[in-house]
Amino acid sequence: MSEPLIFERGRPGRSAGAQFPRHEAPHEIPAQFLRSEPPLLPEASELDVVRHYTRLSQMNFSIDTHFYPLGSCTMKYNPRGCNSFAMLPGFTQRHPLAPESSSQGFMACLFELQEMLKSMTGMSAFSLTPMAGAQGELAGVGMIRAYHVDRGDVGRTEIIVPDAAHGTNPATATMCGCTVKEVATRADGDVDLDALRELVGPQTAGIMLTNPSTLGVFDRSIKIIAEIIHGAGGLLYYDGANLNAILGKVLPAEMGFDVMHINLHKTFATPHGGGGPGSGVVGAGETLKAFLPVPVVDSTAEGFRWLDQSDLPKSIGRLSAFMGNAGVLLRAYIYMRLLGREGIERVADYAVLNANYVMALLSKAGFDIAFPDRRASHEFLVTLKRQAKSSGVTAMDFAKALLDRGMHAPTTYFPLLVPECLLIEPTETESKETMDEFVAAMTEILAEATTDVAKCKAAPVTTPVRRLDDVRAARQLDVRYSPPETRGNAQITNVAGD
Amino acid sequence: MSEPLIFERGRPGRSAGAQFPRHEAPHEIPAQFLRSEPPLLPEASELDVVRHYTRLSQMNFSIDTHFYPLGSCTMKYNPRGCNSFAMLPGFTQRHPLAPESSSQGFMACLFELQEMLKSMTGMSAFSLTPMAGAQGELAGVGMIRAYHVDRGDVGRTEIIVPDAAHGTNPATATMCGCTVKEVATRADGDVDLDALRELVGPQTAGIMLTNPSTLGVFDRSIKIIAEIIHGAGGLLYYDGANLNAILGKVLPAEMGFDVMHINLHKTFATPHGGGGPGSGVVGAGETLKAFLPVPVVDSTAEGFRWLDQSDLPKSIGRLSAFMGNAGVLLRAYIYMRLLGREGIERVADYAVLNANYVMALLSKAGFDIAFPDRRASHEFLVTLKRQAKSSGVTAMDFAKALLDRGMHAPTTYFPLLVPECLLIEPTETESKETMDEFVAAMTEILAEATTDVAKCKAAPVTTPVRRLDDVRAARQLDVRYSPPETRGNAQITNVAGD
Amino acid sequence: MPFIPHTDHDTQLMLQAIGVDAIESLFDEIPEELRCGSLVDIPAAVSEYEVGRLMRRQADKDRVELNFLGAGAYEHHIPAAVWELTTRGEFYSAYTPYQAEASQGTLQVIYEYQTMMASLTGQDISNASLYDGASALAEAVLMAVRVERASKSKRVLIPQSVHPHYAAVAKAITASQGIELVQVPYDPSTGRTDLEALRTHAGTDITAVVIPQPNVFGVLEQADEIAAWAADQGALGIALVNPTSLGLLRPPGEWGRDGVPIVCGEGQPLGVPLSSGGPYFGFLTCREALVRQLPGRLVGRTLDTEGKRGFTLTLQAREQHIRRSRATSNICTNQGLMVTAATIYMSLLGPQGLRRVAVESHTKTRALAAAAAQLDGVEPAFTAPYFHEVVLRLPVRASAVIEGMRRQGILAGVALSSWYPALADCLLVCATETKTAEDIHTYVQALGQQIEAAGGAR
Amino acid sequence: MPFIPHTDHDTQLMLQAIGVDAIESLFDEIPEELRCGSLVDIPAAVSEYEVGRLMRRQADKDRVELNFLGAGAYEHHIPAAVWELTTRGEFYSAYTPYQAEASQGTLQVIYEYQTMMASLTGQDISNASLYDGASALAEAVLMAVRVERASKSKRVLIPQSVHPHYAAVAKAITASQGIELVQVPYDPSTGRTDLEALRTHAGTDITAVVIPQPNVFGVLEQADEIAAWAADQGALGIALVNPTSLGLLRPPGEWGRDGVPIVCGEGQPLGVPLSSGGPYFGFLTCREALVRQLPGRLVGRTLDTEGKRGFTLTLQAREQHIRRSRATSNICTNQGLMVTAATIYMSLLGPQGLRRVAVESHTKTRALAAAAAQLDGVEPAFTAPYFHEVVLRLPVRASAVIEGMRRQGILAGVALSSWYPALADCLLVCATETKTAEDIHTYVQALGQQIEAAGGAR
Ligand SMILES: Cc1ncc(COP(=O)(O)O)c(C=O)c1O
Ligand SMILES: Cc1ncc(COP(=O)(O)O)c(C=O)c1O
Repeated sequence: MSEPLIFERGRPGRSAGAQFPRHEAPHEIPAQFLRSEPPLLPEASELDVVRHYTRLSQMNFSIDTHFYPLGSCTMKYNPRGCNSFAMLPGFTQRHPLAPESSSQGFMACLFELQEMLKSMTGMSAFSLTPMAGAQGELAGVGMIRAYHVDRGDVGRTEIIVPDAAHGTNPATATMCGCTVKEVATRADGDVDLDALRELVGPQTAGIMLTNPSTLGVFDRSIKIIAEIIHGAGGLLYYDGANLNAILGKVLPAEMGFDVMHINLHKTFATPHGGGGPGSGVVGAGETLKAFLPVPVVDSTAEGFRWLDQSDLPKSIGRLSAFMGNAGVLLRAYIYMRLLGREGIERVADYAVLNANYVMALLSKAGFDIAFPDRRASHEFLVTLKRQAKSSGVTAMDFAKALLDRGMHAPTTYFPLLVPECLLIEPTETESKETMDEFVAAMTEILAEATTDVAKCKAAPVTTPVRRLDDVRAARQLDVRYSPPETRGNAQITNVAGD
Repeated sequence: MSEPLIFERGRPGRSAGAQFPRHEAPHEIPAQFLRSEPPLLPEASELDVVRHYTRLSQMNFSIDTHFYPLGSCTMKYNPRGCNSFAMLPGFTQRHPLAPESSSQGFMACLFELQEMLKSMTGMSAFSLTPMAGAQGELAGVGMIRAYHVDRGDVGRTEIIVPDAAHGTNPATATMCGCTVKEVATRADGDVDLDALRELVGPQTAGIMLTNPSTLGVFDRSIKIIAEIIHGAGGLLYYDGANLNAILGKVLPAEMGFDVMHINLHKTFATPHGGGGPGSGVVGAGETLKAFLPVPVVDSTAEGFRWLDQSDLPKSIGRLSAFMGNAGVLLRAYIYMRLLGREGIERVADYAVLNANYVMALLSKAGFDIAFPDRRASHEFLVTLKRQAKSSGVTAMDFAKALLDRGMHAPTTYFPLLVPECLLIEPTETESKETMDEFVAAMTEILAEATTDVAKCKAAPVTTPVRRLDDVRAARQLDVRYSPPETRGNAQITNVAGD
Repeated sequence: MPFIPHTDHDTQLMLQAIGVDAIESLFDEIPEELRCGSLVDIPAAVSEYEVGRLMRRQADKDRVELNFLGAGAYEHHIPAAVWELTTRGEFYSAYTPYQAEASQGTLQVIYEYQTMMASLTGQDISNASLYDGASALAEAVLMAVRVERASKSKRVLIPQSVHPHYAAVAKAITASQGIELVQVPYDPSTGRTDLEALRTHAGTDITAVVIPQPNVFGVLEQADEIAAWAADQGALGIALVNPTSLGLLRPPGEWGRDGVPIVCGEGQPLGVPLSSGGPYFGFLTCREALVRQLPGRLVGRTLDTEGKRGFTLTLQAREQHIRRSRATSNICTNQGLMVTAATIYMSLLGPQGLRRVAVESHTKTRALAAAAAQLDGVEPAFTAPYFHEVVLRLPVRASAVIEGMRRQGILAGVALSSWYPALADCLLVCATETKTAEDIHTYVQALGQQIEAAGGAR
Repeated sequence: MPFIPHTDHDTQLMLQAIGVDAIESLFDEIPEELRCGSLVDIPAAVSEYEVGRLMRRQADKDRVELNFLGAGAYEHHIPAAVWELTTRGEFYSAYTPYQAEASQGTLQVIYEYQTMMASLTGQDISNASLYDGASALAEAVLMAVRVERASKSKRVLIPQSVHPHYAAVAKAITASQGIELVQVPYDPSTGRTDLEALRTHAGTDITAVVIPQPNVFGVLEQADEIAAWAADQGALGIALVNPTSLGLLRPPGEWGRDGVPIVCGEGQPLGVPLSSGGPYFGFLTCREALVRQLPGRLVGRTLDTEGKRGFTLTLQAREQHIRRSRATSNICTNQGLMVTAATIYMSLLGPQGLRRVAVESHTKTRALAAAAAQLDGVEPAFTAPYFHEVVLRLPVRASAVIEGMRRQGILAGVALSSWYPALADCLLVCATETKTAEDIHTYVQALGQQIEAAGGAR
């Protein structure tokens, strides 16, 4: 299965004639503003385009076609109803600057979403604008900094991050002009409290944590961590990427967090779309709520209205041109209404049940669990260090071998802390049979790793391409197509990758 | 690639809980009416269902994924816009018995459709109710019979049908209580006029013809045929399945036809949907229009209204519970508006160009064209009699070998008249490149038919299954799943197929 | 050129390859005098944007708030997944699965569908669909006549309580084959088929008896009694059923002593939108012994050359493309895509969901009837139990309230006068699981107002 | 249980396998005192049917007939195929293409997208998207500062004619890194950036200059002059452009003498619905030499072990998951699905279609401006040429007509008072190719009526 580029399908002069104005009136834009050459866009018929992208789509794994136990990503089923209703014409056609008087339907949904988010986190207020987890982090750390500055405490520029943290945490701290201090993890998976105590001081702005952590365990000392940070004058940021494991069990505010984001595209089933969009709504407790980004929705006697910088003067400001990823917010809102209180309380139960079930079976099958004495949260880590050493079959080989068995691979090599690891997250929407099939596949590969190393290394063979040459991709950088006639100079080569 | 049955995926007690009422009130239907055992329906989660049917869909060839040169079927591109707009809530939610006062939007579309159909056929009136070509034929032949009976000419019960006709033609004649008389085809593909003259008489109700015929040629003596039939007191039925070849070139009424159907799912690009639905709208000239099936839409000063049996007392009556395949009619209407006059006039040009192009190339490549001295219509016939004889490679083998090359097979073994035939219809929406690829594939198979017969016979190998055992399917009839525990007696076996 | 990919250059190359100068030459076999001019009466092309706007305007004209119409087409919740999956290009734009290896998706869907329909109706075999419920009834009658060759009369009893449109279609389609459809009246007090009247046909060589359940009034017929009587007469029973109801009601395969051997009906309630009447799909199921007379396509499970399970069309010798004038029917194109939708719908609902929909539709209609009966002069017209439709007798002509209620955004129901002159004051109303208590309240209030406006008591 | 497939039996078997009695035990590592009670403030579950009805009600509240709002979000025709394809499950429910072999569909789409955006903007390299246009501007500023390490000031000139929301976002995101955004005023008569004012910054160590084209008023800036001046100053030019306009207008890669090396903007006009402001997508393209400082994902073409062409994420060492605190940005999840839509949109429109959309949007807005200028006291506020938005000066406060026109079903435009107090009588209006002559007539009529109602002349 392979498919030419859409540029290779087209022909000069061909077009999808029903899709643009049939006539072109003379325009009056002065010549100096005009482009001399048309852009390199495909010249294709509508059928060319439909067939091409339909075929490309079939080259993907996705939740709708495959089990997708990608740790830290919470690839749960994305209900179709959420999409249909979020794409009702009244929503898709609403202009972001439409007056409040013709926005009450949309604003009602957002307001209720804010309220539900408060209930399930214990936070005092939410702003829905951040467009992904990382932007939620940017908002949160920005708020922490603004808070300190607002109090005149300008020297607090250090953000503490566990060594197992997701890359967005340290990257965010840097973007906020902070210095990153890494805190170590103990052998049992919890934060090293002694190390933490040594890191804190008057320079500490705060800490970024996810709990359960990226190691798939719940940090039992969270209350002590909060005391240490708060005691040092810092604040706690909760990276809500792993909320699925504790939804309805623990409120982040109760653990001592002052500000947090939630990845709606994880916990609340909005689609990942091959990379995005997401939503990283940010919530804050009493200390920080004045600093939340704008706009937020308020409910008044006259209806819903937007609160902007003039209403919230301490706000860190605006993070998106309009209202964040509004359509994602609607999908999450619909999902929450479908789940309801009962359903939301059930999420963690079954997400955690599934993870512990797979962990138990894999353990029995002879896999090394990274934290064998701990409960799995909604995910858990397997380490293939032993296999890599004995037979040379790595976590990457396991990942590729799973593709040949019709299952997406777990997250590989993250967190960096655990060598040759697979981070496995089944999510609550997968059935026992599917997990049993996964365990069977893993077991089969484990056997193959001793009997047929070459086969493991050759995988995948059933996918549209075999293993790709990443080094070549970086070294002979080719990031856009050039038509044959121009290829000589336009093709980019030899930008050394790194 | 294979997928279990949905029944094998489910588990007792599992359900897609968001999809039905959450509660069930006590009902008051007496016990004697109630079923004692639940029906065998899947018990599956929503994700199970979505994943299952998404995966099944990927096992199909379709226009959206493959070139589909299936003769007589006119597998042209089905524009997505036609689907989106036909599925606007105002249309999908309209109840068929809604009063005329809340149906003016829908009725306006149907009325305009009737008018456009009249323009492009020369017929005096159209009824849109027939739900496929075959039902259009039923309507038309029924009208012919009703006309004769209405005149008191009750002995006209013979319908003449060419030997190359589509199976629905003779089958329809029988359903209308008529006897079928086959008329022979001459070597040049046109109807044998002498044979025809011998068939007609006072018993002749009429003739059913498609022109261009199913042999892919335009019958040049159509005017003479009309004279012969009309002269004998019969009427002419036009099977519009091949309208694509003459749209905007010849009006069926001008050829002498008294009544006709159009397969909107062919000429007007409504989707075939894996077998249907279609639409076989039926049009009639002055002689027969009073007999058209009801309802039809009329335009009056007060708006559009339905004409029913009371308005059209000679009507053959009602052929569907409501208004035929209304949604198909909307799609065809939208398509016609998109094409417009210019576009409709262009259809035949390019459909015929494509067919003649492929015919010319295949002829050069060494294939035997069934009617080499004739122009192709929108389709043409290749005969592989020579190959079948010399190497044993049949039309069926060619068909399967094409599947392995990522193209759907042409129609095979139809018309029955031409041995080992492939009926090839590219349609106007396919590009030169695609047809060149098809010719290359055919040429490759032709070579393989001499060098590697075994490979030809083994094809297809890239499809989800290899060639299937049709005899077993008929002999050990298995047309429904039985769960393992009941399999013993419920499975049906040994109904001899035929 | 919308939808035509040819560049001028392509066209030139192609003409060269063919060896002609112009496209026009390709039509040179058509006699000159037959050639028509430009289709001037057809409007000029519009873009997708323009046609979209036009269609939106037309569609918006026909929107109503609340629909209480049933009478053969029912508003049920359709899960969003149903049509998002059904309109995937691979289902939507595929042809009939004649090339089995390239059509396993569609074929397996149909096999699953056949399984579900057979079980729902209590039969052995389901075909792959017919056009709609009414034409399915016609085909069932034709099938019964073929099966019951011993009966020379070709007389088929059809209760007056069968949907009049269905009876009309059955007549239009079967009439020219010399089949006589004989009506059996309903009992004006119960709304059921009058068994006394039925029994007057005893011993008169009846070929088949149609048994609607529920009937057009929503009323539950004495299906067991009718089925048993038909069997006694040596007549084939043909059940005409609502598939939603079979989530709750006893399937025709279990009616009477031995069950009814042919079942047909309208598949629309199973996930197909109202859509002005179509495309819907007709279903037809039967006993194993009757399969040779079954019209329409059938999918069977078999093995491929490597012994792997696969699906293919089977027993095609019944069909027009093989048997031609001696086929079981002329049907070719059927309603495949609707079957795909219905299969996905039934998979999502499952036995529990379908039952819930049936029960809730029933209880909502009962609630409506009860509330309406509080209005002066309004009462149920019939006494027998009903499924999810009820006939209300009003103190005014039923047609008098329809337009007023429509202006209030409510489709009130079907005024039965045009079908049953004796029921001129009767309204056929349907509430399904989609109606809330508030909707029912809105309905009854509006009904009261319109009765008053029409001169009836409040 | 909606979306959870576990039967009681499954759960029991699973608990057994784990070796615990109850699900609750799996949470036994969580300190008891942290456990919360039931989430009583969250409403009970509703079915898909119920939520659908609710959402339809909410969505219907916000429908309007005619929308003449632009200001960063534009209503264009979106071919039906775009979203029918984009929402196919395989695109919609896939994750970031880290497993390249299982993600060739998404990867090839992005590669095609990169090609189109690079060509449209006249650059060498496009990333795979950022969140939206405003945050793309912020990232472009950060990128410029990283590239231009020689410039110590971290001062970036940003015209006042940049969309105020964009300026606000750039400020919020870049402020804590010590970057100073210095505003450059616009010429109140032309509506363009005041070149005199710009030149006052000459020789002051400017790191970069933002050049909007068209600017927030729809006006075409003297992009060549600004680009050339920036280059003279050794400052990086950052173009902020509307992608539709680039179907017609000269790409930033050709501005000034050597072109501008960084281009960013909002991708929404390329097939993404208005949707209340998101999800949209930001694009960012640059010259080859700058690729190491480019934030966001990048897809490269390479070969597989058998020498077959394939696609994979590349130069990931720029990104947070590899470089962590030293990454070019913290962005991880981007706007992939919107890029899919945009790629399909651009494929359907092609160079000819995109140009037509640009030209027609321009001429429609001109027609509106001309018709509006027939009203007493209404005139274009600026003299410079514009693309597809125009600022109209009214004889009344602009905000005074908005609500009245809304009640007539028209979104009239943006009253500029809250962004530019000096422009209190100015309305920013946009007509795209979606507006007909009749729509424009309707608009101008309504505007006249509302001006009159607000006390202005007619
Ligand atoms: C633990 C953790 N934190 C943060 C993020 C960043 O979220 P996003 O990708 O939405 O920016 C992720 C996402 O992968 C994550 O897994
Ligand atoms: C020549 C011809 N006539 C009639 C028909 C019957 O049309 P339908 O399948 O719509 O009933 C067909 C369809 O295949 C056909 O090709």
